[in-house]
Amino acid sequence: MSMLNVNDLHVSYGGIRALRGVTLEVMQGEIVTIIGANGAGKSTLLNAISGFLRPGQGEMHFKGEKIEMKPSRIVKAGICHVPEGRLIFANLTVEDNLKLGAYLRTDRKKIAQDLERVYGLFPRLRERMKQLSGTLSGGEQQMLAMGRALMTDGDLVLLDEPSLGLAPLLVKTVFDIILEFRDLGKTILLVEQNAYKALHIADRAYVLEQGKIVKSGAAKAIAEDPAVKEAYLGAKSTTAG
Amino acid sequence: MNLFLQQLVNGLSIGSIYALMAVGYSLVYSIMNFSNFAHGSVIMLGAYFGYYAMTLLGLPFLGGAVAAALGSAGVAIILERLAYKPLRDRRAPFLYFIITAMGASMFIDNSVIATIGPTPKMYPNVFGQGPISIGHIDIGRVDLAMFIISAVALVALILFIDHTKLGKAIQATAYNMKASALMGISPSFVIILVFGIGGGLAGIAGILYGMKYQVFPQIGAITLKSFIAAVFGGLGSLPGALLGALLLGILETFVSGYLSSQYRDLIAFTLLIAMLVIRPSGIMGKNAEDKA
Amino acid sequence: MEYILGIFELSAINLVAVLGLSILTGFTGLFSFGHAGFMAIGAYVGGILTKNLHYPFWVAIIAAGLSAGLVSIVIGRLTLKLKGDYFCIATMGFGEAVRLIFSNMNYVNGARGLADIPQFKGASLAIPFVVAVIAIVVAWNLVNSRQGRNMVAVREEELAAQMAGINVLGSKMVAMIASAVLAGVAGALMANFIGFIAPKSFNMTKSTELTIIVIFGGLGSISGSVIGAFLLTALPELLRAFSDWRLVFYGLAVIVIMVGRPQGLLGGSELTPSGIRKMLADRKAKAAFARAKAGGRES
Amino acid sequence: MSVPILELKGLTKRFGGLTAVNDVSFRVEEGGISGLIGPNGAGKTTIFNLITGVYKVSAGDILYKGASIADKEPYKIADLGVTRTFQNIRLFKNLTVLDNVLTASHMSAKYGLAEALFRLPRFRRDEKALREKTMELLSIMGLADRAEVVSNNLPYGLQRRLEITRALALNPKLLLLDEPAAGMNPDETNQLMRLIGEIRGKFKLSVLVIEHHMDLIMGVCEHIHVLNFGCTLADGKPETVANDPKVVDAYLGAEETK
Amino acid sequence: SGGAGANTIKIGWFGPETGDSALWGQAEFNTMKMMVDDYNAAGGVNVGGKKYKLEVIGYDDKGDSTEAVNVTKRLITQDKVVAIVGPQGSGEAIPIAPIADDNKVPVVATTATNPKVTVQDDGTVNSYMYRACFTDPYQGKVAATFAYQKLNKRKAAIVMTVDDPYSAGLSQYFKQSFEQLGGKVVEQVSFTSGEKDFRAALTKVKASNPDVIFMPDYYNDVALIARQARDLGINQLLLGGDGWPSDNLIQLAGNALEGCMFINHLDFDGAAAAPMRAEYKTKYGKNAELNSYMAHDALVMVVDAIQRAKSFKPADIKAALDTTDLPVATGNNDYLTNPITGHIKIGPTHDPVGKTAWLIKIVGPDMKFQESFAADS
Ligand SMILES: Nc1ncnc2c1ncn2[C@@H]1O[C@H](COP(=O)(O)OP(=O)(O)OP(=O)(O)O)[C@@H](O)[C@H]1O
Ligand SMILES: Nc1ncnc2c1ncn2[C@@H]1O[C@H](COP(=O)(O)OP(=O)(O)OP(=O)(O)O)[C@@H](O)[C@H]1O
Ligand SMILES: [Mg+2]
Ligand SMILES: [Mg+2]
Repeated sequence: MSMLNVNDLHVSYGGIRALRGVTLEVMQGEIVTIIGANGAGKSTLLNAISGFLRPGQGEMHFKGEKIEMKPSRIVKAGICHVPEGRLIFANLTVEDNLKLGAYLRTDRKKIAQDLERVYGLFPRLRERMKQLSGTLSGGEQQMLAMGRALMTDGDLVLLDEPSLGLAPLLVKTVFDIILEFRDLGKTILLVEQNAYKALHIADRAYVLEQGKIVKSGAAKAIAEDPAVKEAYLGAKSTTAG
Repeated sequence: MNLFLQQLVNGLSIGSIYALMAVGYSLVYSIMNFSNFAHGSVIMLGAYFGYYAMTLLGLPFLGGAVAAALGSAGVAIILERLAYKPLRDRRAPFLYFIITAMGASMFIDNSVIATIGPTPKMYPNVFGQGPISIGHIDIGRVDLAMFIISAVALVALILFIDHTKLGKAIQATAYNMKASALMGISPSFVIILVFGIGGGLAGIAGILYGMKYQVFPQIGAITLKSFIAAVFGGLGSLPGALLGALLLGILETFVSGYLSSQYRDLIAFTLLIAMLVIRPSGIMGKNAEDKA
Repeated sequence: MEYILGIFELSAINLVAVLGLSILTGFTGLFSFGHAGFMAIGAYVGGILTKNLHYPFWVAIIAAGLSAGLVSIVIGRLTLKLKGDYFCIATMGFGEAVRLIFSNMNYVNGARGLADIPQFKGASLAIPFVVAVIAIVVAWNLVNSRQGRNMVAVREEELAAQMAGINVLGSKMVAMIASAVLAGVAGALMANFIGFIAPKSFNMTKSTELTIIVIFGGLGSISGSVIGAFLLTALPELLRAFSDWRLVFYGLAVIVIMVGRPQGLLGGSELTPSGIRKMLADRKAKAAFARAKAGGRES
Repeated sequence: MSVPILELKGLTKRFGGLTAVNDVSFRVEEGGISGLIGPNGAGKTTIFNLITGVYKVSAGDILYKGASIADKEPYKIADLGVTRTFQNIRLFKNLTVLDNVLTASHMSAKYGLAEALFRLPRFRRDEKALREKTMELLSIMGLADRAEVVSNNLPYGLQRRLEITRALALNPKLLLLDEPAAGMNPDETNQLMRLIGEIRGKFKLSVLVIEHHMDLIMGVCEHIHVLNFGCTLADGKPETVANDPKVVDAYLGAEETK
Repeated sequence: SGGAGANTIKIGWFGPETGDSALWGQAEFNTMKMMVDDYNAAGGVNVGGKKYKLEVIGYDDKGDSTEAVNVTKRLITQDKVVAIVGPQGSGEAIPIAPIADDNKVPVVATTATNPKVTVQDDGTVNSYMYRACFTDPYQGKVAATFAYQKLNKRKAAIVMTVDDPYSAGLSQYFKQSFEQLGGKVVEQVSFTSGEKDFRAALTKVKASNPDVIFMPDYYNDVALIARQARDLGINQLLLGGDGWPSDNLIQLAGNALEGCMFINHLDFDGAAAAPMRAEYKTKYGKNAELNSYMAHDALVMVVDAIQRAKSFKPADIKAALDTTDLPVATGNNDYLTNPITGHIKIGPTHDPVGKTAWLIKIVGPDMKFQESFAADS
């Protein structure tokens, strides 16, 4: 079943045309990754899907229904976005942040379970439970953002560079968590600079260049594409770890 | 001793009015991060709504209070939609909000002067004549009513903010608007709600203020004091605003009572500066080290 | 004619104060609600010197600027560490405190005000204009110097400014002093122009008026402040026929400008040949973009 | 042994009950490129904040060219020649590229306030020199053609580059880079590596860099200090550190099979 | 400045049409317009045998001194009025004196009672400034004498607005006179204008237990202070000045002012006021305020001067104003030619000399005339 359909999406910021007709599809249960250079428009795409940016043109459908242009409605529908820059509630404690993740949910028991699961995945967060999250280190904040996304319990998770600024060991953890998200039945649209790792866990991939999709296909095939190798995977096989 | 107690009562009575004003103002501040200098005008309109509801429509006090609360809430929301939302959409810096608020305040106050006129008006007396005497202390009836109503309204608000889901949504939005949208909270809704609540409190403050004193177009000027109270208490903190308001009311009364009222404001403002210098985030405000 | 000249004089005087505030608010990002306080200090110093001590105008004007500047050092030390609204409210407290101090000071007649201050007449009527021109030149030079750039950096991002070796408090202090000196000078000009000063002329409304002019002209633009001072001093006069309604229009105008053109008349740009060129280029770029977008839609 | 450009001695920083940096000592040699690595929350950025005076030191000392800078104000430390970039970019967003750099080079101008107010000769001379110097720096850093662009409108990679350029405008002796490659792809990271090497030579700098991209760390650093929970975990040459089991355990993770 | 067009004489007016005292400013301007209509309906003003129409040009000064300076310049140099009626506040009248003198256009202030309006600190008389009202020293003296001698009050308390020149001046003169007579001011509390809560200060007044409380404030403050005083159980007599009389006073004060007294410029119910009172009420649907009568008298002074001068050159009007001597014709229905507030004779200081002060008592909803004092000075 098709989870997300994006059709001929155009977005611009004042003078800059960040997306120029992007079309893509994400099927239920898939991990789809979008790779592209800095400024290719990846974050713009995710922000448009979650309603933070108003497209100039184009349509999007989620589970067959047209997406309404309000972030809060979109979250309700089941899309959950972990943005670049994390956007945690800096003045709230770690625990309050996680609880707010479940704002729209009413199933208390399940919420408690999920909270335990998050702490299980990130023991660091349990240690820092009562700390104001603004004073967490960069990496800790990323963990919190991921944990909070789990708490919203959406069906489609948009992840914007989740490994940004994470220590190598944690980068691994993050990718493990993404796989775990999938095992929980979630569908994932992943934007990553760490193309090597992203292509490694994804089912399918799109390559975005200057606001346009230039390639798409099975993740394995894309990873083998010589042009992609050259531009995004570096000469040797990337980051340590 | 009697004199002291009488002054304490006088102070609490002023303080409770400051509190109603300061809490509404602080609430909006906590979400929008700017001082809504039009709050005073909303209070003033509340006083007029209440006045006309009670004199023209002949409503009883409660009806007047509801009319004032609803009317002011409506005005506050309209103000938000027409004046602040466009700025918010542009992510304008807080300076612009403050100036717009001042423009709005000028607009509202002078519209009232131009249409209704500058002459003060007196509420009908609904609480009966003469003070209530306890020992040697005289308490005005309006003051008593005001103290009770302020207390009820503020307790209700604090319970609402701390113990309901909507309250949590308000807090979250106050901390980070975009992040709360990611949690499924609609910021526009929360903002409207907050302006509605702030406006409602302003309306109640207006009608009480009007009953205690008079109704006139410059009522809003008094909100300056409630801003100071909010700063004393710590901007954005509701209990802080409450505490700051009561303290300011009592302080002012004692300065007037034991020194001279002509030094009252001077001392209030000097203390304000001293407070900001010693403890910039007020009594209850948080002061975390900036994380680089 | 004298009336028109009077309006121009008032505009020039306002301009001097506005330029000061422009440096502080527009370029350094500090929003003061208490500048009427500095004007009051200047006005009283100027008034006392010319009236009671019979000094010539120019001595009074300089002394007025210096005394406001000295006071601003003390106030700056106390308040410049504060952020955002806290700074606003502290300065507001300062402004009101100054007014109340003068209201309670018998030497200057308290609230009843100081009357019979020697006034500009004949040739000395040129003084406000000369001072205004000097103020424009000095303010212009300041914001286009390294000290001015430091102020802008402080406005933009304090922490990064510190890392760039900028003494943040120092820069704020320079802006504060400059703005206070100009406000003080304007106060003295006002005292001599009107011939009568009372504390209530320097209330919060006056501070607000100055700030509104700065914002109207555009934050971070000296030429905007100049135009703003002249327009907004004249506007109430033009609207005089509407009596009650003119302040309604004024308030509405402020909202409309903030909402419709939040950068003010000339936010961040200057009416100099190069500034105009820049603005036109900007326009062209935007137009080109709009065309491109329209084209993009069709394809 | 010569005096190191930077030496931390028993540096400690506590936030309430939390000890973010605990008795850390290490040195950065004059002209060297050193790396500071460690898991998230290990205290790396906190150390930068301590060196640059943003946070006050709880215990220990920071020596710059042998003299303590622990109690100095941030701008004074910057004037001495220590400057940094930020983990999350902090440019003067509304200013042009040129103005960003021009502002940072203010110490190169010697004119005083009075000279500025009245445009005395030294003002004109210094300003002219300043502009020329800034443009030169921009061309070295490949930003000259964007001099008039408002910095907020630059692509991310160029924003990072501008931040480094702005830091260089201060004529620093010691440059602290906080995750300069964050958000860059391998190709861009490689370019950045080259750039760091180049500027070290051209500007006679010592560099201390925080990074999680091990390619970069291994590629440019001559010396690495590893933190964990605020404490020193390892210190030494890149190869030694990378193979230290404690470091692998706490930070790098076991080598992945490809 | 020139004066009149072919057949009209322009007279300026300014006062507060907005702000706290707008009620009074509007009342003044209304009166001016009404009188000008009446003069014109009667064919105009006779100047040296020729009849000229009158025209009044009025501006709002917001009760602000800077504005006052602006509008004075505008009236004189743009509109070329031959004389100005107003302003009502001393704070506005004092700063415009030099402008009037420089341009040689006479100004007749309505209720500006501060001595400095006409006489400078050093004793110089402002040659173009006049007024239709008595001054604060006189009013203060009357109030003090009345309290001490007629009411036998020995201990007085004063409640005054510190930043209002009128209130501050009147308190000072009351205190002087009262203490000269042998009385004692046992408590003086002051507040700043805009204040609404007087309880703290009043609690202090109550503790000082005075025989009488002097309140030289404006009517809306008076109403508030009185109500709060009664709330605190202060039952003493409250005594005030010409800031009290207003149509709204009793409505705002409820019964808090029952039996209290104030000094006024006229007896509202007197025969002299009757014709104008009636006409004003018919025309504007509300009662004339004190300021209406003051503006009336000021305009009568100006017109009288024009007629006697047989010229509407400002300098000639000024010369004629110096010798103003307008007796009251009690019972005379022709309100356009007679002062309502008593005999007006301009003295060497340009203030009316020997003007009568009238004591009024509040009885129920009415302001009842008690007695009048002809000044001995
Ligand atoms: N708020 C904005 N205003 C103006 N331009 C913007 C804005 N945000 C992004 N852009 C521009 O839009 C283009 C796409 O940006 P986007 O952030 O989507 O890229 P990205 O692929 O996510 O890059 P990165 O890897 O750096 O996160 C870039 O040219 C960027 O400069
Ligand atoms: N102002 C502060 N108040 C309280 N705790 C803080 C503060 N700043 C940092 N910390 C804590 O100190 C620890 C070290 O933080 P720091 O930012 O130095 O980590 P880091 O090594 O830079 O991590 P990352 O690689 O994720 O950026 C963290 O646990 C963080 O929560
Ligand atoms: Mg991105
Ligand atoms: Mg860090």
